[in-house]
Amino acid sequence: MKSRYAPFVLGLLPIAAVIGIWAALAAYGTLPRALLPSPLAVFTRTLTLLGDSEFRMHIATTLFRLASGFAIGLAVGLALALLAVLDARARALLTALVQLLAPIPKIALYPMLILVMGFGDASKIALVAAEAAFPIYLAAFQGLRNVETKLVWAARSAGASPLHALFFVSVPAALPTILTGCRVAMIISCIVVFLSEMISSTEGLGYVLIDAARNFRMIDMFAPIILISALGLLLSAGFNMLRRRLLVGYPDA
Amino acid sequence: ATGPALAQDVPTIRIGWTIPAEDTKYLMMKRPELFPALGSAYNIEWVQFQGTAPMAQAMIAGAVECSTQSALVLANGHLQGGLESYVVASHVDSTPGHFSPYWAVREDDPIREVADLRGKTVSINVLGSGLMGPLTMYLEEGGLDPRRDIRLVELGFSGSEDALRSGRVDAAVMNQPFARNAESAGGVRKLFSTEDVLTTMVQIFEVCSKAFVDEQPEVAEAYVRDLTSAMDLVLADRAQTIEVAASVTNIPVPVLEAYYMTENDFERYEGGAFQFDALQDMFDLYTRIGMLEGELDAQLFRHPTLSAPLR
Amino acid sequence: MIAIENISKRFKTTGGASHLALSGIELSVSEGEFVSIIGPSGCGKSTLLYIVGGFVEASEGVVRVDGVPVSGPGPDRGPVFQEFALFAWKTVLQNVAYGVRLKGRSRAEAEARAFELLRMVGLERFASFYPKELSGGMKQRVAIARTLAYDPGILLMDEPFGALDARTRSHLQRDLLRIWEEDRKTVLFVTHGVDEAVFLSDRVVVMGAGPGRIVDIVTIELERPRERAELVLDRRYQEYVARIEGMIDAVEAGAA
Amino acid sequence: MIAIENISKRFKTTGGASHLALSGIELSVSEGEFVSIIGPSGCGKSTLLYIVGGFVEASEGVVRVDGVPVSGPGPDRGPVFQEFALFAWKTVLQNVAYGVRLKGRSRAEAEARAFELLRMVGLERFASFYPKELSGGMKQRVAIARTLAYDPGILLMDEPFGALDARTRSHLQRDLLRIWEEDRKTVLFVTHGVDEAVFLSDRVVVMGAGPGRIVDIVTIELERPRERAELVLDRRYQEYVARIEGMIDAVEAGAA
Amino acid sequence: MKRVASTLLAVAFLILCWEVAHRSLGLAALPGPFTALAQLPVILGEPSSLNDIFQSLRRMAIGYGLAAVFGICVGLMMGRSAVFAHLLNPLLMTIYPVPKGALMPILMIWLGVGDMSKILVIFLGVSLPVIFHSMQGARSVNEVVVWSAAAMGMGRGGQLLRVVLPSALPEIFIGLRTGLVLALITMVTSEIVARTDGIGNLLFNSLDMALYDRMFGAIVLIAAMGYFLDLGFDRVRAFFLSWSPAQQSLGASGG
Ligand SMILES: Nc1ncnc2c1ncn2[C@@H]1O[C@H](COP(=O)(O)OP(=O)(O)OP(=O)(O)O)[C@@H](O)[C@H]1O
Ligand SMILES: Nc1ncnc2c1ncn2[C@@H]1O[C@H](COP(=O)(O)OP(=O)(O)OP(=O)(O)O)[C@@H](O)[C@H]1O
Ligand SMILES: [Mg+2]
Ligand SMILES: [Mg+2]
Repeated sequence: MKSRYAPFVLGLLPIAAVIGIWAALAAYGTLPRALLPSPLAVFTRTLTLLGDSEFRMHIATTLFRLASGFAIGLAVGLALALLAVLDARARALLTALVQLLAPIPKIALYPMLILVMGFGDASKIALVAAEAAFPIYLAAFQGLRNVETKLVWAARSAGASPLHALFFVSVPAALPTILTGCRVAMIISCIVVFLSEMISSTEGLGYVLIDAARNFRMIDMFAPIILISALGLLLSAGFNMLRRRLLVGYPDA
Repeated sequence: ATGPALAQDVPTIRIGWTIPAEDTKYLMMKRPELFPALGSAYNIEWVQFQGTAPMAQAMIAGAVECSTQSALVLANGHLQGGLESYVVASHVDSTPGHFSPYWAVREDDPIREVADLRGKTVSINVLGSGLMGPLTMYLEEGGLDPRRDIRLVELGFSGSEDALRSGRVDAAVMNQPFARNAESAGGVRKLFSTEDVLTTMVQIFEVCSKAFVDEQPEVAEAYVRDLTSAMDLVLADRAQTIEVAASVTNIPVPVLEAYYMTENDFERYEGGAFQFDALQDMFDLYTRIGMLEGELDAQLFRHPTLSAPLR
Repeated sequence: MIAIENISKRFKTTGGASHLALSGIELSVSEGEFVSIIGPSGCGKSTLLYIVGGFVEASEGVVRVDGVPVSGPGPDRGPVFQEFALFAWKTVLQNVAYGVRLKGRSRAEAEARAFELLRMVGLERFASFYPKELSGGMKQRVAIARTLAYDPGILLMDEPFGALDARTRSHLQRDLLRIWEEDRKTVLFVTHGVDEAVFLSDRVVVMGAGPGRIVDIVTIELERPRERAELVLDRRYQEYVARIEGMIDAVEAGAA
Repeated sequence: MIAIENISKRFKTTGGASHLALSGIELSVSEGEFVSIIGPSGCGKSTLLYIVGGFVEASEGVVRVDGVPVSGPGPDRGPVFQEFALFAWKTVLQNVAYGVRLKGRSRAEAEARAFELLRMVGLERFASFYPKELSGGMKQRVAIARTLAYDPGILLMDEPFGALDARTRSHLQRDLLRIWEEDRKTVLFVTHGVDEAVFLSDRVVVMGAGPGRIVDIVTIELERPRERAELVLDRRYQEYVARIEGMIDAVEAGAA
Repeated sequence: MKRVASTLLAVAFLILCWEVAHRSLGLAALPGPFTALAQLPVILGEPSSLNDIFQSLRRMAIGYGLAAVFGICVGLMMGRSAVFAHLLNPLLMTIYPVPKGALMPILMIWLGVGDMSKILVIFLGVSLPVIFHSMQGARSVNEVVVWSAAAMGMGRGGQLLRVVLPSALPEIFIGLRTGLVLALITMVTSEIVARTDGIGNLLFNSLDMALYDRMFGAIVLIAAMGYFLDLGFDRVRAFFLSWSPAQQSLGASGG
């Protein structure tokens, strides 16, 4: 029984260490108090804020944007990768398009997105989707192309159409890689949703953060940061569970 | 502009700046040869920021010694962030007879007065920025609650015109140089100006941290002297000022020509003299409408000697 | 009917060299015929099977199945690969049921058929195992069962009994023969066992290396059904084995 | 000397079941002895070899090499795996030279040694090929050469000649025997060929399945050096083969 | 040849979409493609812009290089050791989602407003995919291949470097490619808050000044940089992965 919790404890160690260093810096460091409140103060403040319904609304808004943006990015990234693997002409075009579009910082286009899609959720979701789609596309495309060819041959011989072989052989075979791409995209989505809310928003955790920063309420700045970190942990745990579920039987699971 | 042998002994100060409208600094950046002390008595490492709030944070963090500031950020930086600093020179202000930021609506829009703004979307450069003060005053005088009766969205000055014309917002805040572009293109009209609420507003000014001023008074003094003479040079030679501003901001010269240093531009004071009274008025306004917690004395930011003009 | 017409295959290697793996292969296999291919390691047996399977394109020549040129894989030709190529994410049962389901059978039907074949290869107890949990020989048996399950008209088998012990091997040889005698599939069977080849085949193709080519084709005129125990005592069988072994020796001696 | 003391191995399967692959294995192999292991597919031969190699931990029991318990892999025990396990990113030559270089030899020395072994397995012409460009049998030969090249004191060979044609196989058997006779390595040799086992070994271990266990150990008292052509005519050899085949049949019949 | 053709087609397609969007939206914030392209010679003609580009590339190269080395090492170790993965995974997952812009005030104290903080941001952006893809690559290495090396007497470190690394290379390159894209993006965004020099400075200053032609010119420039970096990257990848079975015979598998 003890060993079941060992990984969990192990994972908390470095985090505890970071918090310890933080506490020490806040207590004895030379940093201005205004810049680095103690962890205790931050955690109590975060708890207080969590009790506030308006703050919880901010959290809900951010989560909604994150989830829908990521979902769209996932769908688009996967669909395009499948298309690129299926069709040689689409592949040539998509490869070139991705090469051209991927390195563009979408954040620079954000002001234009606002004008086209408004100040509300749509423009932020679009931004998250745009940034999430690329890592997923790249991972899925490369993963699908690296699939052991004899597996596909075996399926095609059994009468699988190219499409069927793609979905039921190549995709499962590439699943570990695709999931890794999703994991990267997930974290990028977290960053981008905050960034978009920091640039222009009237609600969401990113707004809470930037509002606190502008008004020099450092402690309120830390609360959203703590929440993003917690969200990262939560997503990671969920992701690992999903991975274990999906990758039953895989040699590397 | 300095020999490498000399550079070692010369102290370097880090100065935060933004665009636009800090002509004194642009001149010091682009024409250091006009300032004998610069490079011999001290050196400057220029660090550009986006907005005054990050610069205040950088000053609190000790990452820069001096920076451009605005009234509300300065006050909050002091009250919330514990920033101890002095205002040493003015950059630009809004005064009667000069440009003041204003809110514009579309020409054909039926919005005529405050009450018409109910339920409309209004833009502001930064939620909780200094312009929030005059806007709040204006709305409250018309019986509107800025939190409930309008939808306030954050949109940088540069995006105002587009957002207004495309109908994304119903009233947009205008500032130079974007105001002048919008005016010349037509189709928009002024709804109300900050001038209607506050006749004089200090817009941006130079601030140095107390720690720096106390530790290196000679350097600080040399810097303020140079700011003073820079402002004199700016006011003396419009063509040069425009040329320098254009090269820093990349705004085309004709655009600047059209308004720079005219009555449609902000006021620049002789020698960069700073109006502490106007700052006090603004503090009081912010306190009254709750944007500042408690009274704040503008004299706190006044150094007994170190204040432009220093000649 | 399979008609292999003047097939050559040239590989470009990573080193930049070009390697002639097969040259001028001519072979025709009639419907329901069991043909074994035997030859030294690296002479191109697998490559030839891949070309017939439609997985690899020939550099020259064409393969026709019932007159139609092969342009890709199809459910008429079922391969058993030397490397097994099992679906790692499926259990043994799901692997074997896969091809059957593709033919539109219900899940229950497919699994019943899969169980039947797993029983045949002696793995019914391992139905719920994943491939990574199997031994080499067990993987090979799953691969065989998977292909037999969906009942292709032509079988392309690449050393299917290579990793098996003698008893399991002769079991499966017997079962393969039984299946073949029942519905007379066309079989192309690569092996290293001369006795196996003679025991199973109508004809044995002897290949040589450098470049891969057909050296000789021996027609095995032994009655069917064949019974191993009887056959090993049969003079003709012994002669066939000796003759083919002699040929291979000659081929390899020539190559070395 | 290898002492395998009361080894058991239990696997947890993905399905959640637990599978006893080996149970109570006791075997000791003296220095310079050639021991073959033979048994039905899936009886745990590979697993046993992995445990001796130190790649897999036993669930119970201990393996000692010269009295020291095995706690991991080491260059004293050289494995040849059933799956070849070549380094895909290295050419054939680099694969074979790798272990030699690890022993601190210069590049030139290592390559000379590698060429020597490639000549032995008949692949000197393919030195610059990458593994993906080899046939199954060729990969297997590279794997054998790679292990022999770095000259481990103990060889752990898992069906090393499984994918080879008869001639190459007997070539390599001869070469292996020659190497063994020269410096008397200790060899644990898994095979499915009873004749191969008898031809090569001092003792043949017969394993049974369900769970994997040792059924019997046959000591082969044939003089060395052995010559294949002579041996096949030797009555004692034929008797050994028949006896072991009978044992395996009995084992498998019992299991079925 | 085919590659050039499809690139040209893609460029034409993009320009078309752009032009259509420009005409139908009628926003000043979205100038037409040719107006933007006309800015390219202007931008490239300014010595200060060239310096910007150079500084950005320099920081990116440093950040990317450090992240590649760090990410591969950490990822491989996490992939091969469960203890390591359990130890580091939660920490990484708490650090990575935090927008670095929010931490700037604190980072400024430790690292200043110059190169260091920007390189750090690039480093964090790039190391993220590299770590996770390396971890995945190390996980899926065929155990028996590692055993072969271990049996030759190779130590743990050697196995990681000489066996796990090359085996995981195809997957690592997926991470490095995503990392390259993120490097460009973070390089630009790292220059939002504190701007000294760099192409992000060029971009965001144009944005702040509503100089949209120039801004889109800068975007085209960044895209072009990305394109050519990616092209070079592909060469490198092909060189390192020539041995990989997955790199061949794609025709048949593509179906
Ligand atoms: N990772 C694993 N998880 C569960 N069971 C396993 C695992 N690895 C091996 N087994 C089981 O252990 C048994 C022995 O496997 P092993 O590979 O040792 O057999 P073998 O004697 O080498 O067979 P073959 O001659 O077919 O290679 C098999 O029944 C197999 O299913
Ligand atoms: N992708 C490739 N690139 C270069 N050469 C290749 C490639 N695939 C196979 N070859 C070469 O083609 C020849 C034939 O290979 P093939 O696998 O068909 O042999 P085989 O007869 O099946 O041998 P085995 O009995 O050992 O399996 C070999 O010499 C091999 O080196
Ligand atoms: Mg083959
Ligand atoms: Mg085995």
